[in-house]
Amino acid sequence: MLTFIVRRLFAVVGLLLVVALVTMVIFYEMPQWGGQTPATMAVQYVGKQPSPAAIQGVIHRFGFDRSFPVQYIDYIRTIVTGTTFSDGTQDIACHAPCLGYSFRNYQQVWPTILSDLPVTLSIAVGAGVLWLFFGVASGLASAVRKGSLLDRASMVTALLGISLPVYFLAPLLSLPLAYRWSILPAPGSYVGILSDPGQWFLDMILPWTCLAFGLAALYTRLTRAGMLDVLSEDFVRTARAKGLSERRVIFKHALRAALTPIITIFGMDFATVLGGAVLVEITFSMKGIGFLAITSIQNGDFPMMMGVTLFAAAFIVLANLLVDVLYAVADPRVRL
Amino acid sequence: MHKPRIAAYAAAAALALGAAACGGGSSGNTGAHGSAAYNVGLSGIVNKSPATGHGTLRLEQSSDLQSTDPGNSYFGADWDVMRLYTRSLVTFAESPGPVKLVPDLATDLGTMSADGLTWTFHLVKGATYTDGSPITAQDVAYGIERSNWGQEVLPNGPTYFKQLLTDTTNYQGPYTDKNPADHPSGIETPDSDTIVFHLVKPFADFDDVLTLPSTVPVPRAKDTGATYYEHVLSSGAYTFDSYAVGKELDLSASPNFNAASDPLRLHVAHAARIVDKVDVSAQTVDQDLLHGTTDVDQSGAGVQTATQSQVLGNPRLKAEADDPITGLLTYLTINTTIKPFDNIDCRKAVEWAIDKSAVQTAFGGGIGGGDIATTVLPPTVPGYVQQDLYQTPGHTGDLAKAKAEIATCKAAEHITDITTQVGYYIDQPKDKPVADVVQQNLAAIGITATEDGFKYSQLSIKAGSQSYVKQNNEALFITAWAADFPSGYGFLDQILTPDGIKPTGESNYSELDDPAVDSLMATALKTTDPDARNALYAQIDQQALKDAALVPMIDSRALMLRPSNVTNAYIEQAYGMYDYQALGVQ
Amino acid sequence: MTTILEPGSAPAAEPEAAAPPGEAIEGRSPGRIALGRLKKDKVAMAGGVTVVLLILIAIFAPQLCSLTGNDPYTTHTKLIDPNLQIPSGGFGGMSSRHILGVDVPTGRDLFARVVYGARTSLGIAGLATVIAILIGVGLGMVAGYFGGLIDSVISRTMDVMLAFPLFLFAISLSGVLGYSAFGLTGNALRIVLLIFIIGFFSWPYIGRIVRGQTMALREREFVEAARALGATDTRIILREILPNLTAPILVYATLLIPSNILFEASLSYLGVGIRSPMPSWGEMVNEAIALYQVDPEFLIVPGSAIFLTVLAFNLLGDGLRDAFDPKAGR
Amino acid sequence: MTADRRGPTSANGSGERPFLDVSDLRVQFPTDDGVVKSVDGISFALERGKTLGIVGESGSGKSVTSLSLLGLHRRADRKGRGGARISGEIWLDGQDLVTASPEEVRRLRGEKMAMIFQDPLSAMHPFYTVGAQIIEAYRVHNKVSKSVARKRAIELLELVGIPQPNTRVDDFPHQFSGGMRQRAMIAMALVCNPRLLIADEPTTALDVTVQAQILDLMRDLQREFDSALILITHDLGVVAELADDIMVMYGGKAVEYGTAETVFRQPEHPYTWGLLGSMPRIDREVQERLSPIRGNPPSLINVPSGCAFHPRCPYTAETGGRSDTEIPLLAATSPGHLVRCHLGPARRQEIFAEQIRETL
Repeated sequence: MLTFIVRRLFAVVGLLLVVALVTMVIFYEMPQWGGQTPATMAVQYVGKQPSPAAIQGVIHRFGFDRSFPVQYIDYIRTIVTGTTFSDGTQDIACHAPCLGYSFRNYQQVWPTILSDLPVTLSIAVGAGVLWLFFGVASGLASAVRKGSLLDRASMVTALLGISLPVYFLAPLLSLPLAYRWSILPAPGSYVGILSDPGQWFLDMILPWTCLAFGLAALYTRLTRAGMLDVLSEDFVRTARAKGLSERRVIFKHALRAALTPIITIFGMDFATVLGGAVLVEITFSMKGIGFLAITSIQNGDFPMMMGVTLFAAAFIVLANLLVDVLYAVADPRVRL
Repeated sequence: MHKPRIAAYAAAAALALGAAACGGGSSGNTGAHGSAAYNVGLSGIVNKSPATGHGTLRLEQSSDLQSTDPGNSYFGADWDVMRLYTRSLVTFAESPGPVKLVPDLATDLGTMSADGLTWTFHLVKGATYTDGSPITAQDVAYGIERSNWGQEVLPNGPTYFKQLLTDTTNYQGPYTDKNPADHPSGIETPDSDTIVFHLVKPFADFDDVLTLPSTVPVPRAKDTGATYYEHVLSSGAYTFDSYAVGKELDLSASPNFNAASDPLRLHVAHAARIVDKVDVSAQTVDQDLLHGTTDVDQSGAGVQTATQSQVLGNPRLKAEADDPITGLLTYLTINTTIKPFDNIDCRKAVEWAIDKSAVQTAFGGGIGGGDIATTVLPPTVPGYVQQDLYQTPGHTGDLAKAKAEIATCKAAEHITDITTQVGYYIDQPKDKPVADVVQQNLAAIGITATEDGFKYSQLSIKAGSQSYVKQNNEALFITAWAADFPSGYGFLDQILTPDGIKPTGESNYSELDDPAVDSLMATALKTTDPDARNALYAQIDQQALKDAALVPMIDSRALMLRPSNVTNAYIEQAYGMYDYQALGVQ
Repeated sequence: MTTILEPGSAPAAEPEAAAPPGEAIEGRSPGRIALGRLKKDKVAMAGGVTVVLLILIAIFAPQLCSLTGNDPYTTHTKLIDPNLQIPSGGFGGMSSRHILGVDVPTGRDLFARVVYGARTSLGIAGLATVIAILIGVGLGMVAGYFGGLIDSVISRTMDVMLAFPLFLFAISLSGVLGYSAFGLTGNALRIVLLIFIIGFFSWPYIGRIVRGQTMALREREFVEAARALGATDTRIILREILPNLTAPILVYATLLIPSNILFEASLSYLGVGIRSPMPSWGEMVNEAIALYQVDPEFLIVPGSAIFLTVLAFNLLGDGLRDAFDPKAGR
Repeated sequence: MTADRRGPTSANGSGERPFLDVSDLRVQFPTDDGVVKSVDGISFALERGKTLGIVGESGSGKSVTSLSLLGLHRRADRKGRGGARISGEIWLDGQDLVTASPEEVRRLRGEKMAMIFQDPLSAMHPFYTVGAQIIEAYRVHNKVSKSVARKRAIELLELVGIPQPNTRVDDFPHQFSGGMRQRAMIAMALVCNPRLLIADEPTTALDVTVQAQILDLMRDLQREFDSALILITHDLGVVAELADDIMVMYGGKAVEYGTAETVFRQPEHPYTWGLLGSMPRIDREVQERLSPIRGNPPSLINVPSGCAFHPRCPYTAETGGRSDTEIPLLAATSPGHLVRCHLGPARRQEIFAEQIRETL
């Protein structure tokens, strides 16, 4: 187990190095393939009347004047060891994990991401609970009562769920609930859980629902398919042959086996949401990681966007590792 | 200068407000307790109250400040907020209606030498920072130096002083040249109360320039460069308590403000505290205004379209709203050097082809968008004269005349097809529909124009780059302009004269270099009589339109709310939004 | 690394009797059996008919629009109330001339825009799916057939790609290249970019499935036989294995299209995809989202277009999957 | 149909109902492609201590029969959809299982009747230890503490011959070898002393030496517990070892039913001959050729008309066409020996004696 984790941690680091490489290629090399030059890229970061010296300064600051491998190694080294940036007047210490410094809004990338994380965390945790619970519950009920009215209703709902994009569902729900009847706060309202837990909960209901609906639909389908598979397994028949009650057969034997792959997928999806629930955050104007990603892209804030992407990737690969370990714990056949 | 959010100045704007279709507010209610009604805040003070140090004034906005550093922001809304915690040499009188310059840190509006090249100012006695230390002329000089010559650290603010003042030593700015003894030759501080400016050419509007936050004093010892925005040393009536990027700015009434140094009572802390929440979503700002959980939208951008319908449909809400002209002109530039638009007939065809009425609707209509513009100068800028060189009924354009002009042009140029590109900012949501309308209008006269939307941050490599527009045949550009400081020169010079033609970072997107315009401008700068000067600005305006170098389209308006608990609310025309320094809460 | 539920691994849901119902006796080809099942599946057929209809709409968009005499670009600002910024007369400006109303603020015909938007959405999603299939099937077959080092390289690549925050990457990619690059400009560039980005990010899913199926087919008798007869690897892959992959490829292509439609719509909604004036459903939602409180019609038209299209493809895809492999899914 | 519902060896003649008495059992599954008639009217009886072997190819309905005895089919709803339609009678120890409520049948399962499944690896839950699964089976029907149940589990594991049962009890199924898993499976089935034990292909997944051990074990245990045992297999060799009676099934119907002795020595149905012919026998010196039955098992949706075996039967010509139109009856040739065939008993015995016996 320990050697597995150690080995996998190496793989995680390797994977993050690849992600960093790809992100750097996207932001530093792609524009040049597309016909831009270091100067035209740099000029977006200087003031209104860029002097050649200023442009040169920015080129140097971003490292456009170095070869790509050198830039890449510098970037990785900076993450590990931290560095000191100069903003012209003074040196800014950027401690490890130093993901860089945004010259757009004069903020360090890492603290900015951390300060936006609570919003995304709020969305992810609440929605995660909702979609896992409702997805598994309705998928389970559907599978157990296959062909029943309940099954058909939940399958139709699930189909609607996977076909309704968040940015269409959100207005459909907000219009009556928030604007017409004022039952819930209008989209865009957000307070931290620490400052006002009650208001936080109310503010989060719509984002949670909108994000969870589509994913719950997916999980309903996954759970139902998984349960149907498991219910036809020999060991379920054995359990019944032993005279166990149906409830015990379903929950202790079938669900236990069907849930394991679901939890794996849940781990991945949850991690993806933690790396930024982009559509929900944009639709509800919530300043989380996904919102940060979009504004960074719109502002051409490359260091910020690279940091966000790397951060999101780290969540996903770590979740992957965690899920594999959990899988080994859940399934005695898996040996690490 | 490019920042299309800067408010403008008006000398005699009241007439314009009355004339505008959706304007109004000519009742001029300045009574002690101005009753709330639609557009009353344009000309009178609503809920006048002398109370000081009372309650918390809550501001909100959907964006963040560009910077809280007085030397590093080009946003009019930021400048309006800065007056809460800073003082500049000159500022605007605290009154509704036409803008009036008044001295703030200076004792008067300055003394100009006979040759017009030297301006001398004295500082008021007893002015201090919030920590009690005295404000000196050296601090004012340093503020100008850091913001104008220290662009490598503070890139965002205006740099007029660098252009206007002599600089024989080629000063490198305080961040590169760390020797405190070095200065640009154009600024002298013979003693701690006196500051002398030496100009490169006569400039009658110079005191207007001193309203810029560049003249806010900054002690050299306290300057931390790029991070100064985190703890600005307050010189105004409110102390700068804290500012968290993307979260909020906190101010509180300063206990150390010396009212004696402010004889005009420009800096009165009506509220005990001011909280400015930033990066709140636009919908939330509107909802909070409607529900009374915030007092003012600090961005001054006006309510969202959805909220606008709600406000206009509800008499109670409408009475708490103002719809001022913001001083921002949205216009279409026609590059006079790109074929076939170097031919004036092709440009005139465009002038006739644009359906300004459709543009107005696309831009948000008369209330949320603005008035149809027929001149370069907005009604709130001195020199404005009502005229319309390309008059058509209902401003819908004249297809027949446009087609005739285009035919003439095609014949002269020996071409059959005209294709071009029209640039616009995609981060200005109202510009995109305007581009769609313009594209359709041009298609109607046989000009194929493809849209080229780009981000404001890319301006200098797109429409702001001469080589880009020529290589990509981008003769047209939809942009907006407002004066940085209140004068016709401030509005016209950069967009109509060679001063604005640069290989990159240009602002004269028409690349208009008309000797007639240039000589009129030179004359105006030497003319000391304001009325004569303004008449010259009006002539420049006309000449540019005769040249068909640009199509003025919309003078922006924004519908703003002032909830009933807000006191002393009125529109400061210099910024085109409420004067935050005057606001208090009941 | 990631666990994807692969189809076809499920044992029979019913006891032995139901296992090969009718398969052996009449000697019908699996494709015909599947078609027969599909025809009985009314819901899937409804989805299929809708899909065909949508494709026809996309192809004949100009003819369809000429019926109402509108095109997606002409502005009708007179139909907009300038102050309220909603279509005059309510109901989103619906009239006999503008049967679905007009957009705000320029008053373009919503019917024409949504019809032309079908071209954009289906075209981009369809071509992206083709790219995903080409890459996924090609690499999946090569990995599954040859195994060994080639397999591990390709499988690792797929694993790595599935561990990427793909949506963020897609946003970055489409956001970083501005107006012109690679000799293309404007929406032409964006279309090509979107097709490649979406296609490139969705191939690993197909690749995994194809790889697994190829590994199974490789061991089958007819492949052994072909090999014994001296067929080249290329020939075996193309003539023996590929035809047997048609069913899963068809099913997953049908299921990939709706997810690609959502992908394109989401990128356009976020402002990094197709841009006005070119009609795209995601872009239309983006324009409408600020106004839905006062003009819900403007949002509902493109939103429903996305919803119905995705739903139709999902229904058809589910039906196809059940028809080809009744044990999976249901 | 006309079958004597008493088994060949259980004709006790006392008029009492046998311990297990199945009469005209039919099991049908409606599917999209038609109704699958898995079991089409079979009858048999079995006393405690006796063993019945049910033999047939896959798809003959033998496993479906056993699962319906245990009530393990999901029953169809009132409209006859969504599960198995079951009719007929299954009397176990005086109680009809077809009409009993699912809950009543559930209580009998594991306690009065238990089943040993074919593939013990898939038939045991991979996530729970062997011990836990046996303990669970015991505690469903016996209100005892966990430690008591654990003792019982260890006891059973020892009984079925698992070495070091008190440590192996905590192993997971995948940690057992195939033979040990089957032993554990048997232990699980026996934990409540069931009086009816159904073994569905109990040795198919095992190699030959282990097969023999398991069969020995089952024989010993059946004696010890005095259970009735139903042995379901396609392998006549297995039945030969254990069974008292044999029922041969084809296409959902019984085609031959008699004592093991009779069915092995005087088989009369051509299908049984085929089965015997395809059975390898170690006791033959010269192994010429195994003669497999030609053709495929019948579809249970579109059962061949007439005799279901006729497409594969070499003797159809002798029936004068009746075999494709008329379903033959299951008729007694001798007391306790039932055969379903259009050929007359004399002709059958003749063919067997002249053509078949020597090939076996």
